This record gives sequence, structure tokens and C-alpha cells, in this order.
Amino acid sequence: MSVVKEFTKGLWQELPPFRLVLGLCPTLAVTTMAKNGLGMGLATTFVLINSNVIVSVLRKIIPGKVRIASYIVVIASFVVMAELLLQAYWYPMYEELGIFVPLIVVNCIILGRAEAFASKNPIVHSLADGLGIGLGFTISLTILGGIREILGTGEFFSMAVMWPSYEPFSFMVKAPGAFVCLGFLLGLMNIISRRRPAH
Amino acid sequence: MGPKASFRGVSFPPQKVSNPAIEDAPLPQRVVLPLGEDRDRVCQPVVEVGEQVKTGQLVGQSADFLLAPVHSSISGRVTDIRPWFDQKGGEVLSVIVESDGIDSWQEELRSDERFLERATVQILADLKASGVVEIGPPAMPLHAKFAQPERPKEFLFLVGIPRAKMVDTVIINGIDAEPGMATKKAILQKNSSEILAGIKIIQKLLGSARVVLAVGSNGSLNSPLTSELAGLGVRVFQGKDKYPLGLNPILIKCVTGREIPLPDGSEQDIGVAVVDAVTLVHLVEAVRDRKPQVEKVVSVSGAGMSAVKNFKVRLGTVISDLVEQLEVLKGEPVKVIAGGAMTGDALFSADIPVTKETDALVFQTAGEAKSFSPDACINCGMCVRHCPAKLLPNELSKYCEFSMFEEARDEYLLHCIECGICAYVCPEKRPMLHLMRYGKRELSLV
Amino acid sequence: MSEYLLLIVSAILVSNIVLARYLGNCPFLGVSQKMDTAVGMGMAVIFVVTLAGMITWVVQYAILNPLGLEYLRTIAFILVIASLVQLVEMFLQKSIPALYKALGIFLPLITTNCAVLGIAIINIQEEYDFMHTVVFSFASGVGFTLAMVLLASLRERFPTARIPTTFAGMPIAMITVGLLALAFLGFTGLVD
Amino acid sequence: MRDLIKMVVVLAVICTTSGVVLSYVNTATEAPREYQYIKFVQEPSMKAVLSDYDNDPIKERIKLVVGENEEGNPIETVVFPAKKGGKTHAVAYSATAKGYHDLIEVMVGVDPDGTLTGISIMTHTETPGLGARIEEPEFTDQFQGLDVDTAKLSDEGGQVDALSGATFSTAGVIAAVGSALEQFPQIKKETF
Amino acid sequence: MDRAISLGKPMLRVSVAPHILQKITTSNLMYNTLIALVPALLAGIYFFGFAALKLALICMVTAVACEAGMQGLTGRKLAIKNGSGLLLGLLFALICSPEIPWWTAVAGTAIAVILGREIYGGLGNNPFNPVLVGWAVARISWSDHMTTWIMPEPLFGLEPGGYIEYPPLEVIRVDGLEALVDLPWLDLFIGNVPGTIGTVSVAAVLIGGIYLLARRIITWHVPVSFLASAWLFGLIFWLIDPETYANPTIYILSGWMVLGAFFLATDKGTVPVTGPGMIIFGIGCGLITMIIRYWGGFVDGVAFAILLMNATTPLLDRVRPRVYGRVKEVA
Ligand SMILES: Cc1cc2nc3c(=O)[nH]c(=O)nc-3n(C[C@H](O)[C@H](O)[C@H](O)COP(=O)(O)O)c2cc1C
Ligand SMILES: Cc1cc2nc3c(=O)[nH]c(=O)nc-3n(C[C@H](O)[C@H](O)[C@H](O)COP(=O)(O)O)c2cc1C
Ligand SMILES: Cc1cc2nc3c(=O)[nH]c(=O)nc-3n(C[C@H](O)[C@H](O)[C@H](O)COP(=O)(O)O)c2cc1C
Ligand SMILES: Cc1cc2nc3c(=O)[nH]c(=O)nc-3n(C[C@H](O)[C@H](O)[C@H](O)CO)c2cc1C
Ligand code: SF4
Ligand code: SF4
Ligand code: SF4
Ligand code: SF4
Ligand code: FES
Repeated sequence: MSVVKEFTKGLWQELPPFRLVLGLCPTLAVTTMAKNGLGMGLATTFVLINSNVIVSVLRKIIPGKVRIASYIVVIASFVVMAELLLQAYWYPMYEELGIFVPLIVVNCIILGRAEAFASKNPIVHSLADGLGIGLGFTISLTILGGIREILGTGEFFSMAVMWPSYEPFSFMVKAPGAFVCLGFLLGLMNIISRRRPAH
Repeated sequence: MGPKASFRGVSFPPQKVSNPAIEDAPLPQRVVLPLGEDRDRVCQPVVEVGEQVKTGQLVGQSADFLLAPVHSSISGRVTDIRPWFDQKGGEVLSVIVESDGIDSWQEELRSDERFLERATVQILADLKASGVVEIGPPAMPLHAKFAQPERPKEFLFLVGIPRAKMVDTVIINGIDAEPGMATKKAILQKNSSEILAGIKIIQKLLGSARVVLAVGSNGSLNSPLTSELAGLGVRVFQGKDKYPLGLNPILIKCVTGREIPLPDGSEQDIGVAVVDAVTLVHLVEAVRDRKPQVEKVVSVSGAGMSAVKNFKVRLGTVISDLVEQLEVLKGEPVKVIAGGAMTGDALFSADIPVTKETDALVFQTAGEAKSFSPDACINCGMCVRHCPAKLLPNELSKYCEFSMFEEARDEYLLHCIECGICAYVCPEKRPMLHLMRYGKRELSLV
Repeated sequence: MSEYLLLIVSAILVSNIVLARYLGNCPFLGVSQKMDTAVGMGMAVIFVVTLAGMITWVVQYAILNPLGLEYLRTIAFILVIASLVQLVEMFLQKSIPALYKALGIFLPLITTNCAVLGIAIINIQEEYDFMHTVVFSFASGVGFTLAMVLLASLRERFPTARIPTTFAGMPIAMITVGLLALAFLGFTGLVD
Repeated sequence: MRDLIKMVVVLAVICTTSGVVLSYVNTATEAPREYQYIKFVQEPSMKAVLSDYDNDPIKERIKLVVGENEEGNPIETVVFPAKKGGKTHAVAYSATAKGYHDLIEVMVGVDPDGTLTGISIMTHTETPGLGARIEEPEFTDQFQGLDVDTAKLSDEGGQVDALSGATFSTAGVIAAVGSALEQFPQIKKETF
Repeated sequence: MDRAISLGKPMLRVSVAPHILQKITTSNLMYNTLIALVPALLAGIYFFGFAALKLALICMVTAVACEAGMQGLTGRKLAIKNGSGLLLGLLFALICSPEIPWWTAVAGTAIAVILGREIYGGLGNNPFNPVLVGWAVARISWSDHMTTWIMPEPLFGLEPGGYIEYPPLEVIRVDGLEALVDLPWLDLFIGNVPGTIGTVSVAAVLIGGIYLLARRIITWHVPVSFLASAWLFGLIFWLIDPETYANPTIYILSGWMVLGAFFLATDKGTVPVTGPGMIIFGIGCGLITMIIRYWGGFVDGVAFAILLMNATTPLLDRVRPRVYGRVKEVA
């Protein structure tokens, strides 16, 4: 597959978390606002791209038996780095994302890509893959965050977008609303993918 | 004697029975005599097309112990031997006899009032020869019911039939189970002598077994019969009018407190034999009079009839012929049900013969035969509260509907006694009984 | 004593690990289609979460803090958990085959279950002492199992429900979790 | 054997590299992290107690040793100076004391005379509706203009009215403010 | 093979046994339940004026419209005639304050129908009581509107009752028990206090509940175990500490308790179907209700208690009597 295709597949065929129902916890937890979704997406993309690249670089060196352990170390290192960088340069986001920054390490998307893709493909492809999946994840989280923020607070990226007398549907920014909203979006994806001819 | 156990069920509005007597239906012009119960298990025909036969003459016979012989029910000429649809919709090889209008019997009936002095082997042989069948489910020749495990020598022809337990209780089922049935009420009132004789025969055959006569609350016995029964040591079980008391599994439980061990068990496993009160009369006729079974008492109701009527019908009478001859129906039936209104089969054609298993015919006009288009189960729980087997029919019906038969089995589908109550009470009018039967059949095919 | 009781009520009902804290959703949705797998997964999580909670607590206070390596917490914890799961797997396989048979297939899935790492981190963030850590970890595992069993029992009915095809499968499961979380909101305020 | 060595070596190399890189990143981000922490956690409180300045008090913060704890380790306080035209006219710093539940941390602003320019509650875990009312301006505004003698409960000769039903929380705040003001003479020496 | 059927006669109608069916149909049950709710609605109108009726109509119209819309969208056959939409709408209105804005009523009812029921495939397939789903979503989203109360103003006859300005349970929470000492229980019983349209008048709800019991539309299990367990639980705490906990009868007479026990916790389809299952369900509802009322963040716990117990329904359905003919399984 071409590098371009590696990139674009993350935007639809394997769009996480909608098509690939993984990485649910951050998806649900941080998407009370579009901005947080964006932040989480970027942090995850940072780890994803870097770990993909490093795993791809080391793919011929790492022995099979310690594969997973090595990947975990690599991923965890980038997660710690992301934590430190967020603290140093984007502290409010660090506070908002809270425990879900360290939890990027167990986001199955990342280990999944390392294991299923980067360990078998050259660096450029792995980079494209990481970039595509990461971008897809970021967009998904931003959309989910946007929907929940608009309905749940009447704002979008903290700017009022609804009519002045709008009374927020705050269900959407609470835990039950997160699940229900994601459920509806998954249903919507079903409708869209049924409309699109199968590849 | 009161019930030993309670059960869930429903009470139907009381039905009117016009005349407890049993009228003889007119002699049919032709009869169709199926040689077995389904396509694959049939007797060998012993007559040929064109042959003259007499009433009571053997026309079919089989080496299969569980297949009763077939006798002609009228005298006349065999016009054909060919497959004919039966109640279940299968095509079964049948002997067709055209009546000569005389009804001359094979041999004069030799009524033998000292029948009780005959050897049990002899009695059983007579029984087997007469082809008396106990109605189901499962239908079986009556002689097969009276097999005791520890006396194989006496019952030479029973060797090879495994018996788990000795029969220690015989229940005479005198309860008309479903709406549309009234034969037993009539028999209990009019055939006291046969009842007593039948009980004596059973007591002779089964020695130590106790006999219980089960009657419904309106099955009033006349007092001479009551005292004679007491003299014979027979207990009378008086049940209330609640369906499905008349169905064997529930009746057994109420009388003895025992349950048939399902899914594979049968009443023999718990030492019980249930004999239908109507069958008892045929039993007496077979033993005392050496008369083959050529008739059946059938209740006829519905289609504008104000009450249930009982007729003695020659076996093999085609239902459409019967209807024309009886001239009792007021309206044009669109639905003919062989059996009671709860569990009977709706026939796709009235050109189907009355058999030894036909105990009732219910006719419904367009107004009576309502049809519904049921939707999803609404989980109202009505069926659960009424199921006498204490199942969850709602779950079972959904599993069967969605082809999840393994799950249905794990939810005890095979314990369903097919009483139909779940369907009767369902407010959504779901075809519950049908789904149960469908699921059971699918499981049996695996 | 009542302090522990409140902690337990809080972990199971008020701030349920999946329904209110959004942790462990992948296994929660992934293996809750059938009751027996749900129970198996639940048991495995209780077991591992409690053990991991204790060990990571020790790691934090006996190693990371004295050495000033707090910033390595994530990497240390995930390695501890991964090795722990491996060890538990090997131990069960050798010593308690019956339990291994019941829980075995779930154990590898647990490494990447954020509930385990999440609870370990919460123990540190909330500055629980060792006993609180044990109680909180165990109760969180129980809360996970409770939610899992309820969801599985609800989902077992879906094959015979007439769910529109658009929503059949994952979407309706997600919505059901939402309604379950809605019901659990009723416990809000029981423990502050 | 060679495989084993290779495994161990590779893992060790990965871990070491990761350790080195991370410790570098840790050191490199130390300063910005501290700045961000102060900016987002302490600045709001600081702004509430200082006014009318043209410098960046965070950048110009001073760390002072204000005493020793029981173990002999120095207690440090971070002081934020508010300057106008290069001249310090007030300082802000924080102090803690025990409230009803746990510690209450209070930021105080003090002018050179030792008079409070304001206080702000930074962290506390008091009961919502009771002790938590210490956060409300109606309560904190009372402290403006008080000094070490008057920042006491009105019952005890001071000018602070206790919150009804939350005496302990009030006392905690007053104790924190008191200990801050006690440190003031020493701080004054080093900042003005 | 030549057919033995004479084709001269028309084919008979074939259908599956049984050939007689009980008269009761689903819509029959629904309309009977609607009838049972009429006293509660009339009481609401009597105490709160025609705003109550208006709200009920809004909710009922919305519910039926949403039901029809969803059935159209998901391609199922239109089944609005069975009355379930009307019932849902009416129940929703009855558990709301007469003061809520029209759009809250519309949105809440729509959520109830769509999220609570139709998304699962309609009547019979939904695991949670849809009315309560709709209510709970509205309650946490627009809590101001959902907890705004007005004083009852009986249309004729009675003096405007009570002296409390919000429902009794809220009074206990905010002002403490003493505030209720002078409140006549009769006012609580007939509904002369602030509250939601359909729950204020315990008397009217009871009439409907007894009607349902008498017509055998519901069984005694859930209401009796619900009310009994709540009352006993309340009794224990009242005996221990009468200063903090009110007389348990006050808890039964106030809030949603009776409506919940007779109409919401018996909502067919979302509650267990076996006798023991229903009793455990009722006890669970009673206990959770009281726990939330005593110590929880919400003032009345009935709605959440029932939703929580709805979640256990599939489990409770496993609690049931031994089936006929089951021999002990040999391990
Ligand atoms: C289905 C529906 C949902 C609505 N949802 C909201 C809502 O969530 N918040 C809101 O403020 N208004 C909502 N409205 C109401 C109006 O859009 C508008 O806000 C209201 O009529 C004006 O409010 P006011 O009377 O307070 O100015 C809704 C209306 C409808 C029909
Ligand atoms: C659950 C609970 C929480 C409390 N929280 C606080 C608190 O946050 N702050 C406080 O000063 N007292 C708190 N108290 C203590 C009481 O309110 C205490 O009676 C009060 O502080 C002293 O009463 P007074 O201020 O009216 O003299 C609490 C008590 C209880 C039972
Ligand atoms: C309001 C009401 C409350 C009842 N309470 C009980 C009860 O608490 N326990 C009981 O066994 N029967 C009670 N019954 C009687 C039952 O309705 C029923 O007759 C009895 O439980 C037999 O049930 P079964 O059908 O399971 O045999 C009550 C009936 C009513 C109308
Ligand atoms: C016979 C009958 C069946 C019912 N089935 C359901 C059901 O499956 N699901 C449900 O939510 N409500 C059901 N209800 C209750 C009714 O629809 C409900 O009160 C309103 O729809 C709101 O829950 C049923 C009511 C009756 C009378
Ligand atoms: S499930 Fe079977 S036994 Fe139970 S009511 Fe239905 S037909 Fe009768
Ligand atoms: S009676 Fe019918 S609708 Fe009710 S639970 Fe049984 S099958 Fe479902
Ligand atoms: S269930 Fe299937 S097999 Fe049975 S009648 Fe219907 S279509 Fe035929
Ligand atoms: S491996 Fe675990 S965490 Fe990842 S998708 Fe599967 S269940 Fe979820
Ligand atoms: S993201 Fe939490 S378990 Fe997968």
C-alpha cells in the first residue's frame, strides 16, 4: 500500500474510536469540551507517531519474546515525556486531562499499532500510519467533544454558539451523556458506512 | 380425595353440554382408514383393492409392538389403498372402504360375562388384537401400558420393552380437559357398568396397583357407582375446573404428588399409568365382547352450536361427510379443529378421517376464528404467571422465534407440556404454543 | 471502620470505576456479551487490581519517592502491572489450573485495561495509606464486576430484542451503559 | 543462550536510553513546569490579594527560608512581590493551618506596614455548605486592612466574625493568616 | 401421487393452537392503565389548575408523535393505537411539576420515547422504564425547572392547603423535621401540598392502583413489597433516632412513593415476571428509595431506585420456582 493510503485509512476505514472501537476511556472521559478532545487527540498522536517510528526503527533488532515489553517501555517513555511537556507548556490542559494522560500508555490503539503495524513496516509507512490514525483519533475526539460541548453547555471552543435563552442540556457533559452520545455516533457511522459502497 | 399439589392454570367460562347422552352418528358412505400415525410407521395392508370386507375385519397389521392393528369400521368393498392426508398434514397409507349399507359384522360378538376369569395373557392378547389405542400424547396401544417389569414370562411378547418401574397407580382420567370436549362427562354418567368392568380388568392385570378415578367438579357420579367404586377400593379424585388439570402430567401431579421426570421421562418412569375414561370403555368392549375398536366417541361443537354434543362415530368417517350427515352446524365453518380448542390441530381440509385419536371436533365460523398480527413480546409476564410447568414462556418463545434453540433448551423448553395456556393468556396474542412446538422439533432434529 | 465502609460505597456505587470514572471501558464493552465471560473477567480484574494496587503503592513509596523519581511513575507502574500479570498467569497455570482455566484468557487483556493502571494512579493521587489502597482497589474491582454483570445480563436479552439494525451491536451496548450510568447517578451524594 | 543475552541486552539498552532521555527531559522542563504550576495554581489567588502592579510577580518570586520544622529541615516560602515603578509595595505568600477536616492553605497579601491587602483560600477540604463557605468573598473580605492584632475572632478581641456552624473552619483560616503574619517581619527584611 | 383432497371445497383457514384466546389485548391493558391514572390526573387539575391538564396533553401528543416518527424511521409497523404512547406521555406529565416550561416537557417526553424505548426496538424490548429515563435526563439537565414548585390552589371546596412552599421531602431536607410537625396528614393524603401533578394526591393514586389490582392488570407483589420494605426500613430508623428521621408513614404519603409502587415499578416489560423476582424487585426499590431519601443527593429516590432495579431485572428473572419435571442434575 502506498504511504498516502497508510495515512488516509486512519481517517475512515480504521477511524478510531468509531470504526475501531478501542481507546474508549479517554474518548469518553475527556470529551466534555472540544478543546479537551483536541488536546487528548494531540497528546495521543504525539505518542503514537513517536512510538510507531521507534518501534519501526528497532523492528529488526527486538527479539520476539521481549517484543511487548520493549514496546511498552517505548510507549511509556513517550507518555512520560508527553506528561512532562504538557506540564511545562500547557498546564491547564494537563489539569483537564488529569489521569488520562498517563493512561495513554494503555490506550490499546497505540500498542495495537505498534504490534500490528510498526513492527512489520518501514519507517515512513509507520510514520504515515501513526499520523493518520492519530489525526483520525484527534478529529473524532474533537467532534465528539464539540457535540457534547455545544449541546451540554451551549458553547463551542468556549464561545457561545446557541441562542441566548438556550438552557444547556447538561446531560451531555455528564457520564451517562458521554456513553449515549458515543452510542448515537456509532449508530450514525453505521448509517454512513451502509450508504458508502463497500471497498 | 383432594389434590396433593396445586398448579397454575386458567379457568374457562363454563361450557354448555346439551345432551350428556351419546348419539350414534349415521353410518358413513365410505371410510378412510389410515394404517398408522405417520408416513413411515404404517401397518401392512392385509386386504386388496376390490375385496369385500365386513365390519371389524382386520385390514392392516404390523409386527411392530407399538403399532395397533387396523380394522374396517363398516362393511363394504375396498375401493382403494393409497396415501391420504391425516390430521397432521402428512400423507399416510390408508384403506378406503365403500359402504354396502348393511353393516354386517365379521363375526357375531361373543359377549363373555366371565371375562375376569380368563388368564391375563389371554386378556392382553384380546386387547392387542382389538387395536384399542390410548389417545396421546403420546398415543400408544393400550396393551403397552399394562406392562409390568417383573413378569416378563407371562408377557412373552413384551420382552425387550424396558420398564423402569412397576406401575403402582392407575389413574382413570375422567376429566374433559379442554373447551369443546364433553365425552368423559357422558361416559361417566351413562356407562357405569363399563367403568366398573374396566377397573376390574385393570385390577386383574396390574394386581397390586391402586386405581384412582379422577373426575372434574361437574363430573357428578351417580350414587350406585360411587358405592360400587368404594367396594372395589377405588378412590375418587375430585378436581376443580381449572385447565390443564385434565392433561396427564398435571393430573398425575395432583393425584400422586409425583412429577414426570422431563425431558426424557414418561409416566411409566414414576410407576403411573393414566387411562382415559373413554378408552376404558373400548377396553371393556375389547375384552368382554372381543370387539375390535371401530368407533370413537367424539364431541362436536362450535360454528353456532349452542352446546357441545357427543356422537359415536365410525372410525375413518371423513369429517366433511360427518358434517353433512349430522346437520348440527348453524354457520359456515372456516376452521375445523381436530381436538380441543386449546391444543387441537386446525385442519387445512375437512376431507380428513376421524381416527382413534380424535376426541373432539371444534368448528369455527369466520366470526369465531379471530386472527391477530402479533408483535414483539411485551414482557408483561402474563404467560409466566399462568404456566403450569412454571417455565418462562416469554423467554422461550423469544429464543424459538430467533432460532436460539440451545438457549431455549437450557431454559427448559423440553419441560413444556404444551398446554397452550401461555398463548391463551398472552395479550399480544403471540403464537406461543406454536413457537414451543417449533423449538422442540428443531431440537429433536439436531 | 465506617471510613472504610464509605470508601467501599463510594468505589462501588457512587464513583463506579466504569460508570462514573470512565476507566476500563474496552474490556467492559468487549467481553460483556455473555454472562459467564463477564463474571470471569470481573473476577480476574478484582484479583489483579487488588494485587497491582498494593504493589504499585509499595513501588511508589519505597522506591520512586525516596529516589526522587516520581516523574517515572507511569513507566514504572505499567511495567510492574505487565510483569505482575505475567507472573500471576504463570503461577495460576502451574498451581491452580482450575482458576487458570476460568480466568486465563482474560489475564492478558488486563494489561491494557486502564482500570488497573488507573486505580493504581488514583491510590497515589488521593494519597491513600496502604490499608485504604487495598480496600479501594478491591472495592473498585467489585464495582467493575457489578457493572459488568449488570451489563451482561442486559445484553444477553439483545439478541431477542428488535433493535433497529442501525443500533444493533456496539451502539446499543454503549447507550445501555449510558442508561446504567444514569441509574447509578441516583447514588450521587451518598458519600461526599 | 545467545538469544537470551540479546534479549537482555536489547531490553537493557532500551530502558537505559529511555531513562537517560527522560531524565534529560525532566531536567529540561523543570523550570517551565514550576512556572506553569505557579501561574495556574497560585496566580489566581495571588491576583486576588495583590493589586496595582506592573511587574510579573511570578517571574520575580523569591524563595525564602522562614524557619525549621521538627526534623530540622528548612521551611521554604515563595514570596511574590508586587511592584509599581520598580518599587515593591506589597507581597503575597501562603501559609497553612488545620481546619475542620484537613489543612487549609491561605494566600495573604501584605503591605509594608504589615496590613493585609487581602486573603484568598487556595486549597481546603471543608464540608460543602458549612466550612466551605470560607471561600466566599463575604468571609474573606473581612480580612482586608486587618493586621496581626486585629485578624482574630471578634470573641477574642479581633474583628473577624465566625461563620455560623463552621467555627473550626474559621479558626483554621485565622490560624493560617496568623502564622503568615508572624513570618512577616522576617520576610519584610528581605523583600522591601 | 394423486391428491386425496377434493379440490371442490375451499381450503379451510389454518392457524396454530390454541384456537380460543383470552379477550385481553395489549391495548386493552394500556387503556385500562390510562383509566387508572385518571383520578391522579383529575387530582392534579383540581389542585394545580388547568396548567396540569395542558402539560398532560403536551406530553401525550409529543409521546405519540415521537413514537410514530421513530416507528416510521426504523421501518416498523405503526403501533400508536395501542395506547402505550399516550400512557407514557401521561405518566411523564404526572411526575413533573405543573410549572415546567413547555419545551422541557416536550424534550423530556421525546427523550423518554426515543432513548428510553424506541431505540431498543419499541414496546417490550427496552430494559429501563422509559418515563423515568426521560425524567432523569431532564432532571439532571434542567434541574431548576424540574424542581420548581407551586402551592396547590384547589379549584373549589378546599382551602389552599398546607403551609409548606415546596414538597414535604424537600422541606425535611432543607428545614428539618420540625417544619412538618403541624402539617395535617390528611393534607398529605389528599394532596393539598406542593408536588408533581400526579403524585401529590396519594388518595387518587391509590384509587387507580386498587383498580389495577382489582382488574388483575398488576399483581400485589411489587407494590406491597415496595411500600412494606420502605415503611419498615423507615420504621427502624425512626425508632432509633426520631429526631433525624421522620415517621415512616410520612415517607409513604409524600413524594412519588405510591405512584412509583403502583404505576412505575409495575411497568410491564421492565420488571421481573416471576413472583419471587417481583418481590425482590419491590424490596430493592423500597430500600434504595429510602437510602437516597435519607442520605443521597436527590431529594426523592423513587425514580433512581426503580431505574437501578430495572437494571437487575434480567438477573431477578433467574430467581424462580422449580420447573415441572426437573430432576436434580447429577453433577
Ligand atoms: C424540542 C425542543 C427543545 C428545546 N430545548 C431547549 C433547550 O434545551 N434549552 C432551551 O433553553 N430552550 C429549548 N427550547 C425552547 C426554545 O427553543 C426557546 O429557548 C424558548 O422557547 C425560549 O425560552 P424563554 O422563554 O426562556 O426565552 C426547546 C424547544 C423545543 C421545541
Ligand atoms: C458532617 C459534618 C461536617 C462538618 N463540617 C464542618 C466544617 O466544615 N467546618 C466546621 O467548622 N465545622 C464543621 N462541622 C462541625 C459542626 O458544624 C460544629 O457543630 C460547629 O463547627 C461548631 O458549631 P458552631 O460553629 O455553631 O459553634 C461539621 C459537622 C458535621 C457533622
Ligand atoms: C393488596 C394485596 C396484598 C396481598 N398481599 C399478600 C401478601 O403479602 N402475601 C401473600 O402471600 N398474599 C398476598 N395477597 C394475596 C395474593 O393476591 C394471592 O391470593 C396469593 O398470594 C396466592 O398467590 P399464588 O397465585 O402465587 O398462589 C395479597 C393480595 C392483595 C390484593
Ligand atoms: C400490557 C402492557 C405491556 C407493557 N409493556 C411495556 C414494555 O415492554 N416496556 C415498557 O417500557 N413499558 C411497557 N408497558 C407500560 C407502558 O407502556 C408504560 O407505562 C409507558 O409506556 C411508560 O413506561 C406495558 C404496559 C402494559 C399495560
Ligand atoms: S410454556 Fe408450555 S407448559 Fe407453559 S403455558 Fe406454555 S404451553 Fe403450557
Ligand atoms: S404473555 Fe405474551 S407478551 Fe406477555 S410476556 Fe408472555 S409472551 Fe410476552
Ligand atoms: S415456525 Fe417455521 S416451520 Fe413452523 S410453521 Fe412457521 S414457518 Fe413453518
Ligand atoms: S485488548 Fe483489552 S483494552 Fe484493548 S480492546 Fe481488547 S479488551 Fe479493550
Ligand atoms: S481505553 Fe480504557 S480500557 Fe481501553
